[in-house]
Amino acid sequence: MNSATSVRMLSVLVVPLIGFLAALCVPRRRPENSRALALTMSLLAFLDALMLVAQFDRGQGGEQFSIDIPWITSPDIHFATSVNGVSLWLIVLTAFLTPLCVLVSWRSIQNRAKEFYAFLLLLEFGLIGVFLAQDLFLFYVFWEVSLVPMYFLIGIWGHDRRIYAAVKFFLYTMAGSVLMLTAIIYLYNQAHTFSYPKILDMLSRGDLSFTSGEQMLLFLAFFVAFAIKVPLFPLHTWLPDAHVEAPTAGSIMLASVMLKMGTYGIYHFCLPLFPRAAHSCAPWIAVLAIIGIIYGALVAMVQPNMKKLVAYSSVSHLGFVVLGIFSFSQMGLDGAVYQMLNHGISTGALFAIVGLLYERRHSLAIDDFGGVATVAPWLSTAFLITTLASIGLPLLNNFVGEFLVLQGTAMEHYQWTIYASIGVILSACYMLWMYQRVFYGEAGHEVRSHIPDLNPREWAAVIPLIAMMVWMGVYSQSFLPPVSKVSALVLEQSKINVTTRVQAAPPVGQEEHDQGVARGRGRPPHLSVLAEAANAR
Amino acid sequence: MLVNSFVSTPDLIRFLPEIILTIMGTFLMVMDPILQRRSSYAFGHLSLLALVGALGGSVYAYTEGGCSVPQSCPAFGGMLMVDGFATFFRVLVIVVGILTVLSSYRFLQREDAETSEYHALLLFSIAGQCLMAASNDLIMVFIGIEISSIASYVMAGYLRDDKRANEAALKYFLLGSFATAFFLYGVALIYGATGSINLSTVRGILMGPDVPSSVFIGLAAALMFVGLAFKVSASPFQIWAPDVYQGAPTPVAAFLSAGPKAAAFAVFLRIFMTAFEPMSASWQPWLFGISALLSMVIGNFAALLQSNVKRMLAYSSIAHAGYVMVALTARSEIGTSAAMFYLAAYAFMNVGAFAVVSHLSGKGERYQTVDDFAGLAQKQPLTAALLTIFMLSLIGVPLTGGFFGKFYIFKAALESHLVWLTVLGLLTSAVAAYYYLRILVMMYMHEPSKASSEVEPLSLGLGTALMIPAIGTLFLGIFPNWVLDFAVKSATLVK
Amino acid sequence: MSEIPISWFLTLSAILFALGVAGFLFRRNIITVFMSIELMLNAVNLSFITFSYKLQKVDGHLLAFFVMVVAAAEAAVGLAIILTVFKNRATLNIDEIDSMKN
Amino acid sequence: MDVILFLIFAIIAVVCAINVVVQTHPISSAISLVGVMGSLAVLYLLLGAEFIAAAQVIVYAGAIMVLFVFVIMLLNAGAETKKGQSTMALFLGVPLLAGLLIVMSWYLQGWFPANTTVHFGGFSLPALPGKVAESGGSAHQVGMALFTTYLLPFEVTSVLILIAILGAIVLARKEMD
Amino acid sequence: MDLTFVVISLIKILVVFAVLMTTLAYLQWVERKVIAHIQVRPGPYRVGPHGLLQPLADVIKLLTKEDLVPPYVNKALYLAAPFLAITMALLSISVIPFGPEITVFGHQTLMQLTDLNIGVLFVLAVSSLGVYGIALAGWSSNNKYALIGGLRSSAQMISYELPMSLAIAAPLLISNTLSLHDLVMRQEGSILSWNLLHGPFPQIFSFIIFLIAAFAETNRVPFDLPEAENELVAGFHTEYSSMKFASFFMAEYANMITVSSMATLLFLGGWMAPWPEKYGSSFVPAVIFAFAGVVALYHGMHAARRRDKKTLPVFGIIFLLIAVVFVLPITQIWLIPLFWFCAKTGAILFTFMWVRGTLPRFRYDQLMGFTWKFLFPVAILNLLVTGFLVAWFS
Repeated sequence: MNSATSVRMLSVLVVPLIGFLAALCVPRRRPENSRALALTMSLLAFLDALMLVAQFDRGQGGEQFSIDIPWITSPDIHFATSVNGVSLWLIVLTAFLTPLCVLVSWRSIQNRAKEFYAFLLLLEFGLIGVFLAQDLFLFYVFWEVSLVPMYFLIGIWGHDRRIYAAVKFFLYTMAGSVLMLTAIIYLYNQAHTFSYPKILDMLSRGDLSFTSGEQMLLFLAFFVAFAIKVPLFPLHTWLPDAHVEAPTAGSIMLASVMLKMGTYGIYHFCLPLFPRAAHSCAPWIAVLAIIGIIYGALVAMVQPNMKKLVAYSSVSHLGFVVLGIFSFSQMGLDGAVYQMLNHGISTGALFAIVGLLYERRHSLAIDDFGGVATVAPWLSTAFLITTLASIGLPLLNNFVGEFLVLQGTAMEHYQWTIYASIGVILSACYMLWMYQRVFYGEAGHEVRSHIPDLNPREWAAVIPLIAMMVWMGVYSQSFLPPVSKVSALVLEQSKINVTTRVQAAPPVGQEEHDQGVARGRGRPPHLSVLAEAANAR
Repeated sequence: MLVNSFVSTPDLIRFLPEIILTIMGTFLMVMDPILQRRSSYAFGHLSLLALVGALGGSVYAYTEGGCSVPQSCPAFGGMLMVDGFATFFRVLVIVVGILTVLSSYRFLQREDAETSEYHALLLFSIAGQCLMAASNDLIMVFIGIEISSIASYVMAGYLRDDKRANEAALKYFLLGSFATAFFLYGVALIYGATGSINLSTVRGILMGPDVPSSVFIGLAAALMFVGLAFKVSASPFQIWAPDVYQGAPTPVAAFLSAGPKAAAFAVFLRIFMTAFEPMSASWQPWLFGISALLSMVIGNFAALLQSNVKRMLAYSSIAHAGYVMVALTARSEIGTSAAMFYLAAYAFMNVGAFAVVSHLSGKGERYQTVDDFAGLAQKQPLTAALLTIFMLSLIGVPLTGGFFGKFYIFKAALESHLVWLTVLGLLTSAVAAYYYLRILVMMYMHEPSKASSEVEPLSLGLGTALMIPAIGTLFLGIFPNWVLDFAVKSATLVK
Repeated sequence: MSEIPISWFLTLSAILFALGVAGFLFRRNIITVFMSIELMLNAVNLSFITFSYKLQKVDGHLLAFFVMVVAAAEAAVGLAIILTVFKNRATLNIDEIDSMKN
Repeated sequence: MDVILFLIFAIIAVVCAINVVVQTHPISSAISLVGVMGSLAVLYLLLGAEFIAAAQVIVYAGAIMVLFVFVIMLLNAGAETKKGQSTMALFLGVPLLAGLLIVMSWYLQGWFPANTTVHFGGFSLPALPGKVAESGGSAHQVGMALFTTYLLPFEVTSVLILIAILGAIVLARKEMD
Repeated sequence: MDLTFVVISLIKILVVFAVLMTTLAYLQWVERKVIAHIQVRPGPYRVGPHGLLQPLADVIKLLTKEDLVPPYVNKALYLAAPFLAITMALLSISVIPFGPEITVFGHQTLMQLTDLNIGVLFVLAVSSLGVYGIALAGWSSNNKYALIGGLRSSAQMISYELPMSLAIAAPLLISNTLSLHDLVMRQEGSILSWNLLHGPFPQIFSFIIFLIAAFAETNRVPFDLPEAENELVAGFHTEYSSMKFASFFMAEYANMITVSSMATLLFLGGWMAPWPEKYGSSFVPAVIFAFAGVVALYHGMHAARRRDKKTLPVFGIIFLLIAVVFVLPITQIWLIPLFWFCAKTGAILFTFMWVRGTLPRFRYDQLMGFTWKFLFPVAILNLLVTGFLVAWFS
């Protein structure tokens, strides 16, 4: 990659920042200007992201568009960014969702619109930064920067218990991230660099090594920070509050992108840096993930509140992602990443539509609805498609991800798959039940008088999401190849200790497993087959 | 003129900032009746002028005094050491002084208390702190501390008819003097053990063949630690801080929490990193580590319970002293530069935060509770935004000076294998986020209170006093290089 | 028997210092508390002078001299502060001066 | 002789110091403190510190303590009413202080063995030019050091005093204008 | 320790004490006489010739009066205060030299109880402790007049101590010593080498400042605010009677003697004669006493002075005898310096009385303003100029 493209890549990061600063300068009296500005800037950023995709060499999974500018000299900190097959899609996802968020918030945010859009753009900046950063310090900086606007989005424009939710969100994340900071500093003191590629390089060459105790503690420090963000089962309690209380745009960004920061972190940092610790913790984490899947689904089922239901469904879905990652198989990792993207789209869409409902009815309680389908058929249709996608209906996006995860896990631990599958079934239950209660039945007076169908602006927000669901479900090949390259690399990097794990693995699965690893190095031949199979269904 | 071999021109150049400040302070006192009639702002303008002059003076002393080369800058026969370290802290306290003057304009007018004495005392106090920063001899340290303290005692009680201010002055004074006595006893023991009070000489003796009993030195160090820990409000000697910061007039509280504290830490570093360094390996981590831990825990947890913002900031200031203590526990040059950097960042964010409190609190400082901040963002978005920057910096969110300072401190601590201290420190800082967030919550997420409805528009002086720290905080967070390089370069203390 | 071990002086100094600390901690009258501080400073001065004797150097005397000057300055300011406090509250009991605990 | 002098004045000092702490009335404490200062002045003489002894009486007893007495008279403050209300502090503090003191004295005996002793007139420094040999703590010796080595602290101390004056005026002035 | 040293010291102490007590008693008599003559009246005349035994009568009266201790006083301090006052007043005499080093029975000794090389500081130190007596007396009496008197007095004494110390410092710069003995020795020569007139900067201003401050320090008119009878019912000693009252009284006079001697030592060359011995200064006392004796005899013989017929000749003879003693070589050596010392001190003491007889009292704020706004700056200026000139010429 030449440096010109590298620098242009930065525009995807810089445009939201410029947007943020510009939004601060827009006069407060004209909220429509803020909206227009936010929309323009986020669309620009999306265009940039698309350019990125266009220029991304998909035949090559590794880091591309690398930029390395020295930032601070004395602790050697660089402004080092690059894009790989996974972060590429996450960046696109972020850039894709932000304009939709602007659209969704068009009417609902009247109070202090200027700040709202400024924070939204700042959030986009932080999130994209997180996925771009190749310097651990920089990563941490973006990690925290993304926290602040989200805090304000929840706290200012949220619902009744917004303050509680915002503070809880902030403190949970903060508590986790200080641990990560400790680990990062410790890492630096050992490696004398924050550069992630360099550290990996040193690890692989053996210039840098940790005792198993060190590795375990460092792994846990990173992992806890990420797990809080994911959120993994016992650390998830902030999430329902935050999701429920956030404004629609906040919920979308939170569920669709912010949660991915955690899984991305585990995938991108935890595994390659501390493979041994990751392997030895994997069973425990898998157990937590499975508990999360089932627990999230069960709790979702009894929620009277739509947003809360969707929030708990996120806990459940993210469990799949974590499970996939800790399956240590090519397919599992691919599926996990794909599931991240899917979840981003489908949950984003769920929140968006729930937000539209709220805008109309000013309530989130399922009991306040009923018969919406009769008054707003298009809205209902859009919601149905999203629901089905979320359930994991074939031809829609979630199916591919879940299938890959379950398949990948099954290759390693059959039992895990069984338990996880329960979650899939349960998700169908609670989603469809909710759909039924909200959209079917007798439409009450309130519903009749207050719920019009989609207007053009809302169409503009919903259509792209549905299109993406279908596209990702039907032709996953447009997305998966770069992902699987990166996954293979991650597997490779965390391989060193596979041999140690092999001894512990049950003898039956050993052969298969070895094959999986062997295939993982190259372009796995079976993968396209699988994907096609999935599409065909 | 008398020609004295003990004073030379370079000596005087290296002493320039103090000279400028003292002369202007005296001038202000003398000019009181003349200026009072002309303009009520004249004192402020003059002291700003003096401070800017002193700022130039310190830089001049550094560059032209031949001090940029380490270890070549003693003045007055080794009484002072005008190296980069001293210059760093001199500039720091002078900048704090400038901010204090700027935020005092409106305050003094509001309280109807514009006198030249306020400014004269401020200038003298800063002169004392400059002296502390440059002292390389315990007697100069002592006199510097006293100059700074005595002026501060009076400033804390400047509003004589205010009950809280009286009380603040009294407590500050009693505990400050108590601390000084401990410090002096330590000095006496050092003098007895080594026969010298010059830090470089003491270091030489401690490294030499005739090393005095380490218990003796440790005892002396502990006594001096007690004295200085009082001055920086580190636990377990922090009890005075909340009452004093709460009761003192807000601009003064801002000054007290930044200036004397920074200077006292400068002294701390000088004494413990220069003089005691050869012998401190066995006890320093314990002494400082426990104090750091206690400060962080007590400061942060007590701050959680406060409803008065000034009191809350006071407890937070205790906690921040704890963070700097962590850097001191590291006993390394990195630790020294981390402490320097952190103090710079801390000065900005804390003075800024206090300035906002001063702005909001209104005549007679009625509005000081967290609830009074409600809805400030709607009434004055700019003020709220600036306070947000300070709060985020105090929390330690990246891209602010507070974060980078904290990062650098804990990096130094980890390098010295203080893992437990680092983890606990960072966890307490996560706890701290809660009470800082309360203010943000109030400002942004509640309807305007009486206080924020009544708040007057930002005056030019206060606006500047808010903008400078805000820019400084962001600058230190985004481009820490320059300050950090200077700190690292000058952290090589006299050895 | 006409010579006194130097440690006697130092012990005396320590005793006086400790008494000063005790006075500071246990007394409630502000003025007495302040006087306890003066007692501590006196104890320190005794140490300075004794060490000066031991080292046969005059520096300790200078230190003691500066301590005295500083003590005088402190006394002036401290008593002025005590006066303002008394004017506003009409009490000198340190326990009754606590308007800020909440 | 020296020992007797020392013992007499040391005992006076300690008794007066205890009196400072235990007397309930501030003025009694003040007078006791003057007693401590006076006996310390004698001990300074014993240690050869003539100048400091005189300064001790002039500055401490003659100026500082007079100021104290003056303020006590001005405020006409009565005896302490609530005394040692914190019994916990007393029970904890006194033994702690005493313990520290004992440890410290024990160490002091160890660090300064009995052969380092004080006798009257034992503090002599080399005679200054143009002077006959005199006690090391004479005004001359102290003055010479004050205006050479300690010139800077001396000058800076003047600023300190200026601040003290200014501060006292700020706090005690009749009204703010 | 040398036994003879102890014996000599004890003797000296006894002598000085006896002389001092007598002087104190008679100073009172002298003052009454002087004031009386200023006011053109005879003064005490009944007890003894010319009222000469009046002090004795006073002593007897004070001793036999009832010693009242009012019920509400703070007893310990009430009793301690006069004791403190008199002790401090007498203590400073111990370093005042009345004459040069002399040889008595083969033993060299100073005409001084002890020569400290910080003598000046000692006097200052002790006199600064004198405040306690007055302050405590005022406070412990538990009487508002006494309290105000005590407060005024302490404030006044602290305030005037500053210009006084500064005024003392200036001649010390010229003499370059703190020992009172050396101080005088450096003013040897003639009147022109006294500090009053000598040096790069003659210390006339210092002398005047010192005198003014001395008036205030001793609570004398025109600075006798603390004991202003018509305002404060005698101020700090309102509640005192009998010997305790006498103690304060004596302390005041002892202080007068001390400050007068200090003025003599510092500015007027101590026991030095105003001109060198070779010009006959050593015969001045003899001549004066002889003249006085002759005058007394002449008047005693005069018919008009019938009442003094018995006393004046006796005095004349005594004076003549003293004149003889002054020319005897054995006694001359130590009596001449003593004479000059007493003469100078006496002159200053006379000034005290003279002022008391002529000047009215200040108002309190005037008194404080005077020292802080005028005396103190002038004293500083004087010290600065002196210091500068001394440094310039050395």
